[in-house]
Amino acid sequence: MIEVKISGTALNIQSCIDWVMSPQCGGIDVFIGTVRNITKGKTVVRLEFEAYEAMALNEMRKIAEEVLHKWPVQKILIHHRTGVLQTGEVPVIIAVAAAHRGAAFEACRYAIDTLKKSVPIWKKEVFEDGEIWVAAHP
Amino acid sequence: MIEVKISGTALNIQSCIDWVMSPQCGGIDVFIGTVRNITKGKTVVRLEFEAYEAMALNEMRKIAEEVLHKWPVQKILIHHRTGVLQTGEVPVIIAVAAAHRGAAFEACRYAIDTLKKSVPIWKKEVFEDGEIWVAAHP
Amino acid sequence: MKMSILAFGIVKEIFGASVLDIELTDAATVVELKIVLEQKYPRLKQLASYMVAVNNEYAGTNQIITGKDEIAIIPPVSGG
Amino acid sequence: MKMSILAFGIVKEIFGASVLDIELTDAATVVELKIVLEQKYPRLKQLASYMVAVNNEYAGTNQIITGKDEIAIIPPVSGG
Repeated sequence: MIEVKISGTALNIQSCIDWVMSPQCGGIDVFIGTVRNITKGKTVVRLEFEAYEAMALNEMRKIAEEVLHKWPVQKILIHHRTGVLQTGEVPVIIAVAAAHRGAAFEACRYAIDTLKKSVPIWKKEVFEDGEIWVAAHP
Repeated sequence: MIEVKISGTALNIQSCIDWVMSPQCGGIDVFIGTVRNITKGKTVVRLEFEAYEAMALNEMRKIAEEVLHKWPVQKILIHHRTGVLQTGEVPVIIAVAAAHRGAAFEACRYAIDTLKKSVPIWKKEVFEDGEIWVAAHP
Repeated sequence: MKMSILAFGIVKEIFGASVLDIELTDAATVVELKIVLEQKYPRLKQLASYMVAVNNEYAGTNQIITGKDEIAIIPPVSGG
Repeated sequence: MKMSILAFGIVKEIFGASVLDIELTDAATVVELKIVLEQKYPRLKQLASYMVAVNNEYAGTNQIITGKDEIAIIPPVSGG
């Protein structure tokens, strides 16, 4: 089973975990991204996330389908925030449930690594003295 | 920072995650074990976990210290349940926070793998027609 | 043909708008669109890279664009 | 010397108690303790393996046991 979501409001970690829990699964791996207060030595005031929503959901669904195809995984959930996030807030949650933990770990890692490469979502880091679209320039 | 705990009552996933979250960390990996309803084709009625508590906490602390030594990880939490657990309940939670996700994933995987080898906790699976101490016999 | 190009992230700033209306020859390819855009917005060439999406899918450079397609410019993604 | 041996998991069932009181020669080693126990409780030999813990640490087979030590029998663990 797959659930993907892009949300303009705070992600709910507990309800993500509740969604993947199932009596068939012995292991759940959850990745939670959080906004760091420092990046490359500079203080981050806030982050702004923007998504090409229809395509982002499309790409997230592709990742989830690939995971179900590659690993013996029962459930995968991918939630991503958009909008303005403060330090400590959660831009992304990926939760994977499998009968055995190896598959859960590998699939979760693969999902976040692939999301960062392919899903059309952009992050602007706002500092006290300027702002930057992450990864835009070489 | 390290937190280890053995608890006779339900583990609280959200408070475990809250404990590891910190503004220095960009990635949190959480492993949640759950009680499966089927093992080797047989229906599990319930599980019973027993710990040699002082030594188990000792071994859990050793794993956590080893993790902090081996990976650039800020925080690691290991909580384990004891007593009677029903299907769907959570015997173990391991949460790891790091600046970068690679370390969080690797450290979390290492911690659960090592816990299953070295921490003196025992699981009895109770079926409709009998019970078994897991791993006791070849 | 008249096309409306969706822009995201830094490309929105380069275009100065989230939708750019441009005139494109009929049945232009993705690479032809890129040439047109880079002539008008040379800052695109300073990006680490950028992709074109056609109807919510990453498009190859030789893919042909039709008037009904939804076209978007995808600068390097940085979600997660 | 009189020792109280802590038992866990299946070993509790083998001993029929969670604490076993036995008589051990002074300064016995871990392996000597194992021989005494296996003579009295042959079912121990059917386990996949078992360890002895001395004062909350896994002990090597040649470690010497003193009267003040906390000794526990650790059958194969299965937490997590």
